[in-house]
Amino acid sequence: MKLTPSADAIRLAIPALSLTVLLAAVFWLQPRAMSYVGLNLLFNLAVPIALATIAQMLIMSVNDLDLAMGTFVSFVACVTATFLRDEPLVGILILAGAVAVYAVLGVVIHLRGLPSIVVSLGMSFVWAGLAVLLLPAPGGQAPEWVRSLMTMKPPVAPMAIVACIVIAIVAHLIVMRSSLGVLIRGIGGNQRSVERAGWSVLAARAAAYGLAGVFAVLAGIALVGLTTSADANIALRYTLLSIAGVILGGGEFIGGRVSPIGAVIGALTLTLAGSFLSFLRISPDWQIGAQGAILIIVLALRLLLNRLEYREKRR
Amino acid sequence: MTVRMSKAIIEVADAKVSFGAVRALAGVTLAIRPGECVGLVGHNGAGKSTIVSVINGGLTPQQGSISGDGEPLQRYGINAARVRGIRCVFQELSLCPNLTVVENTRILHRQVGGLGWRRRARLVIERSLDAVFPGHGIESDRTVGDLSIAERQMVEIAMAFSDSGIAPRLIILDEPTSSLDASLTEQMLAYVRRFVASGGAVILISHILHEILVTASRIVVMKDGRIVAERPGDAWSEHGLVEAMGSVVKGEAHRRTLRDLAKEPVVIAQTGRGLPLQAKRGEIVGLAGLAGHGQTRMLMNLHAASTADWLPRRDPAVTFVAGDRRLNGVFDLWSVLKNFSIASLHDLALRGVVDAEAEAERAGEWKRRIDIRTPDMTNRMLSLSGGNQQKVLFARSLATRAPVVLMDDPMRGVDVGTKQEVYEIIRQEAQRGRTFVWYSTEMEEVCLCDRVYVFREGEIVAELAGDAVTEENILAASFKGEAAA
Amino acid sequence: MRIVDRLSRAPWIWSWFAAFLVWFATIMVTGGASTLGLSQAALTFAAFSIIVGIGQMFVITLGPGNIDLSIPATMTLAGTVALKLMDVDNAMILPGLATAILIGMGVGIANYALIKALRIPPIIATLSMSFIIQSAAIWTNRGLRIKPPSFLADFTTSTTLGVPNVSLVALVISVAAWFLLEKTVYGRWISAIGQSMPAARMAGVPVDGTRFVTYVLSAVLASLAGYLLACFSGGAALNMGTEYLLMSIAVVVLGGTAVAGGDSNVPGIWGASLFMFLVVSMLNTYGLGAGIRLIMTGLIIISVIMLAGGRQPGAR
Amino acid sequence: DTSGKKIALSNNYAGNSWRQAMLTSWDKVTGEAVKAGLVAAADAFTTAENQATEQAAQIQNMILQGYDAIVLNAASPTALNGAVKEACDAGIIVVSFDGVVSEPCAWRIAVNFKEMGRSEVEYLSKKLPEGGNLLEIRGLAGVFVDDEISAGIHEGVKQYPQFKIVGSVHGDWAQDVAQKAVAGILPSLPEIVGVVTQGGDGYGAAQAFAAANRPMPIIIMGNREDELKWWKEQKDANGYETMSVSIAPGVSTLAFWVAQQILDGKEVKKDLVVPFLRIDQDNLEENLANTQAGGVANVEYSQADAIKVIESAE
Ligand SMILES: Nc1ncnc2c1ncn2[C@@H]1O[C@H](COP(=O)(O)OP(=O)(O)OP(=O)(O)O)[C@@H](O)[C@H]1O
Ligand SMILES: Nc1ncnc2c1ncn2[C@@H]1O[C@H](COP(=O)(O)OP(=O)(O)OP(=O)(O)O)[C@@H](O)[C@H]1O
Ligand SMILES: [Mg+2]
Ligand SMILES: [Mg+2]
Repeated sequence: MKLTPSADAIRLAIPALSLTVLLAAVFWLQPRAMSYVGLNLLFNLAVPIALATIAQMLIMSVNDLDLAMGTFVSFVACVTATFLRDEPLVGILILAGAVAVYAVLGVVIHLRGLPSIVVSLGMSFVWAGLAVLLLPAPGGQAPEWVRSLMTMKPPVAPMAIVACIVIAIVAHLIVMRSSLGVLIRGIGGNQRSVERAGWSVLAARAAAYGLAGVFAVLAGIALVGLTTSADANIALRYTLLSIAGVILGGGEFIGGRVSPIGAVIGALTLTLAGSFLSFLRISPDWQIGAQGAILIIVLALRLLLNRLEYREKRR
Repeated sequence: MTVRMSKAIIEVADAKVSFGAVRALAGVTLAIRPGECVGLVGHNGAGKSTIVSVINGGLTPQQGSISGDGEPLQRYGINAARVRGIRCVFQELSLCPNLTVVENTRILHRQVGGLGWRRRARLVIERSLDAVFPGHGIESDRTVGDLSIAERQMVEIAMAFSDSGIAPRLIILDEPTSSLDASLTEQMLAYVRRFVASGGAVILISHILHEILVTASRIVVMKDGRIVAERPGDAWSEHGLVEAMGSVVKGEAHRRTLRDLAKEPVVIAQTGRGLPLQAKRGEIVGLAGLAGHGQTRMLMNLHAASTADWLPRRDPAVTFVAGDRRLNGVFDLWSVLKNFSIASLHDLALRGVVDAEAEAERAGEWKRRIDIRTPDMTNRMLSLSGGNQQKVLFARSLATRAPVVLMDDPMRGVDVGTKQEVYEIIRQEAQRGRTFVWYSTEMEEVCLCDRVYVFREGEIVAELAGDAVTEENILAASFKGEAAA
Repeated sequence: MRIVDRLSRAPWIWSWFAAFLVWFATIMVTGGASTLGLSQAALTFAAFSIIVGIGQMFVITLGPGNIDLSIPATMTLAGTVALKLMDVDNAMILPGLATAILIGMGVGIANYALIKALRIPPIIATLSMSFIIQSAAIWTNRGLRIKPPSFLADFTTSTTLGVPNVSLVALVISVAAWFLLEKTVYGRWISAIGQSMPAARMAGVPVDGTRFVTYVLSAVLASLAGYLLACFSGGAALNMGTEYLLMSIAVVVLGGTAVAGGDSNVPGIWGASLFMFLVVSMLNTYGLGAGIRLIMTGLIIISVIMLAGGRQPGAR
Repeated sequence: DTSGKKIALSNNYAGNSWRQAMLTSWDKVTGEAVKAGLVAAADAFTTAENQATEQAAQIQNMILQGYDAIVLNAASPTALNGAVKEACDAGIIVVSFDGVVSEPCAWRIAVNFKEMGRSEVEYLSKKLPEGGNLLEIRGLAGVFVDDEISAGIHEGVKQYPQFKIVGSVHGDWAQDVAQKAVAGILPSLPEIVGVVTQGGDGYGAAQAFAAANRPMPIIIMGNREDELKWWKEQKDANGYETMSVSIAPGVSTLAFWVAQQILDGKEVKKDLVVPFLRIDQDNLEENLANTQAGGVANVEYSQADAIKVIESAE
């Protein structure tokens, strides 16, 4: 038997390689980053992004798309900085309710055959409205335990790295190894066949959405742990960041082809790309454009490696 | 063999199903007993797939009753059917392409859950694959999407016969062999016979009557939503079946007219690894060999080489008849009419504006010519039976002015009568100077070609012409790759 | 009866229905006194969403994953550069327009180059592109607001027979788009590609050419909208396209175009655009705070899609 | 001596003329300072989108890059506190302006936005003693500055109860958004005597009033050149009177000098206040002449100005 890497392994190798290249470039530009503190500074804001990316990936694995991810994480951040700190019980109830709303959205989208894009677009207004009601002006404060969790200093590797590894492993176990994960991805691949095998696609979709809700809630909490306070617009970017993260990590929009480890790597890559740019010191006029350019370059790298994979497949 | 008079595994009495104005089943009564293999034949749209859906619980008939093991079943559905050991292989693939073989097993066998399910699922599917297709060479942790269409079909068949706690009792095979080559078909049919001998039951649907005749213990003929004949297997002949189905048998079907094409110009050619391929004006060139050995890719390459992806071409050089119609044939949202006309819009349009009248007229012509069974060409494409969808794809290609027609196993699921008509059309068109490059998994069709290229492992290994085009030669070439040319 | 039945199945009817309801609820506040003013305002502002919405609709029709996120940045760049070029000079109107359209074409070409040559998913390709365009807009004149030529300013802000001129422009574009989609070979092609790209390719559709033209079309419509909007609001601003990102998507899908591609709908965009403007006006009129207003907007959007959704697409 | 020190500007948004003017002023003033050898570097950084998370990452990167001081226009007064604290802990001077941060270790150069809002109503009460209906145009919901100015306006209305706010819309500090929102609500509003704004939206409101053929109320302007020009035109045509108020974009240069002074070892109080820049009927022409076409009325600060501000705070 020939030892050829599986398609999944190559799918992972691509984002991993782009991350490594970028990291090498950053270390070269800024050797100071090559330390415990440096790595933490580089990566700690990637933790909430990674969680949001996993949430988006769950939704994408059932062929849907969540355009409300950013506003939802903002909403969670507002809840965390207010209720979860002052009245933990109410806070927990609200967050549980929010997760339930996600599951219900899955049900509604499935039952009525609605396009998830529009429903989540509508929900993005709703979450934004709730967030503005909670915090008309920025404020609130992170609960002590969240703050200390996010600023913990574990031995060997900084918290940011440890957290990302934990997230990747947990998500991998749920999505790639468990029966529920198989079912969810199965819906993305061929919903009719899952139905024919006698599963309740409704329940599975609700589960996928509910799980996504859980990860998104964790993202909001982690974010507040880092920023110490919240505002209604704090995470708007997460919608596009999370989608980009999934794609960078080798996921696809339809067909249930996703990779949780890849998604976490994608989130790290996106965060690192931003740092790389500020180390380059581009003129302020073009700093925004450079962010676009770097996305393009990283994805072009993906193409290059995809070519290799294709050649591999053709034997 | 006598049919034991044990209780029927499943019995459908007087089932009636209509889809809007279309009456798919007009009162069908069918009982399947353990230890028998029921062959189900009929023209495209006869209602075979529909009765199958009724039996496997996917469709509730508007009228009629269902009973199992002698008891009437009130709330019958997919899960009830699976619990009774009823399994189905659908013609269009119903695995999840993004999952591995093992994961697909997990989905299809609900009871394989719990810790360590991967190991158990692997055992289940590998055991079954080894039993049905010995020497299959399919690794069970490969992603299904990476398998060839034949391998996928094999997995699907093995999946239906696999046992993970609830033993399979009745397996429904709706055109299981359409993507399998002769040797794999033989392996499968042999397994079906063993399965039946050990007390299982099978419903076998196929348009390849030979398969039915050698396997079925009882053959049921359907026509227009009714059962029109039902006799033990050995009481039928191929001729009798065709007659019962209502198709006119054409005597000349299998003869190839020898023509002298030496002076005709070469219209399409492709070189790659292996022997070069070329086809002359008016020639019917066959691509043969075991399924999944690069024939489809060759057709795709030929197509890609002569079509422009950027600029529209007024005079198309090639046209393509898809075999995998779900993937690259049918436009789901559209009517039959639009599905038909998409490839010839240039002829039907003036300055880029489509002439609706001309379009409808052209479609009506072809509806008559190859008998597309639908009351109205503006009906949705998906309301057609599988075989009729395939006919529309045929009409789409033949209606263009392209001098070369590439066909990717286009007769999948087309009934005998229609096949003969299509063969005739192909012959006529070839006479008029059209070139056909025809990949087929059916030996009978390969033998209709003027010249045949045999494929093995992605390259052409042999070229057979004229009287050398025989089943033995092709098989020999596809296995050894060194047959006499 | 037949007509009612057919209407209730038309995918665009729901957005119109919703727009009408909201319009009615708003004018009721003043007992009907605001009818003309509100209607004119709605037509005016809906026009811009309609123009960008049509471009977005063509792209979305191309199938899942196809979306143009560079619309806002394109609007900004086209508006900025065109106004800078015209520099309040009425004689420069046509060169300005031509420049805006050229910019649109350039953006469209660049978008499709990324999608095709680098195989970047459209959503990311157009997003990356939009950052670059935004930078270009900043770089060209650093956000200075230059006034439009007086003729253009008058044209975009005035009405003809009581109908705002910009909405007449949108009407012309809509009719053309409808004709393209329903009557021409190109319309068939994009619908075919949206349903199945491999099937379209095998049926001889020039897939790349069609997709390319579609992305260019979307960008050109965006630049045209940017040009008009800059003239209408008295100068281009760096953030003037921002709200058209979600808006362009919302009006397309609310209007009954299938998100999965292959099935598009021009009349629905009108209904949805009017609706999106009127909802905000209604909630403003009722004096609700920002939070409540956002929540209501979201819930109304979801209700509309719930009413309209769940239908089987009819044979087309 | 600060000649070896490096200062960075962390800016959260570049998408409007005010921010562009701010960056231009920074460039001009710090460029000269670097040339004169007063500081080693003064680099400006801008995030792609107006997001606290992105800016927090940017600040963390600046820590890694080894800047001695960070001048900060923050996306959120509180959400950057984590990053700012990390910077302080690394021994970096953080000076925030315009969008200030609440982290105690940072310096704040604040504008009294509340007072700015209140003064708008006060001005109206002088011009329109008998009062009337007001339309309020707010900024971006959920943002600190929006909340502050609006609170000030409402305070003002409480102080002068002859005024009543009959409508409130969000214009997101953008002319076209404001124009759209006003056009939508205007038909249903009674007669309006004054429009209170937050800057960047006055011209859009005027356009909407003109389009609806409504009598032109007193619209408080926000120092944008197009607003001033329109005001001038109206003033010449029919004696239109109003006032214009906003924070000067050049305050970034003040923050720069303050940071430089702190690095130099000066004792500086944590909270400094700058006055907002107000334009009135009589100094309109003068200000208009000094404002770049399409830009914002501006004041740039020198080192001496900064020292004056620092000293007056003591
Ligand atoms: N969902 C449906 N909607 C409308 N008509 C349908 C539908 N399903 C089946 N039909 C119609 O019912 C009839 C029987 O179809 P069925 O699929 O059972 O035929 P079949 O015998 O399997 O034909 P084939 O050999 O082509 O597969 C056909 O006329 C078909 O057009
Ligand atoms: N999405 C759908 N909507 C409506 N009807 C459908 C749909 N999919 C399939 N059908 C109907 O279900 C029946 C089964 O179709 P299918 O393509 O599976 O035929 P088959 O008999 O299994 O294969 P073949 O026709 O190739 O012999 C057809 O009659 C088809 O019209
Ligand atoms: Mg069938
Ligand atoms: Mg069939």
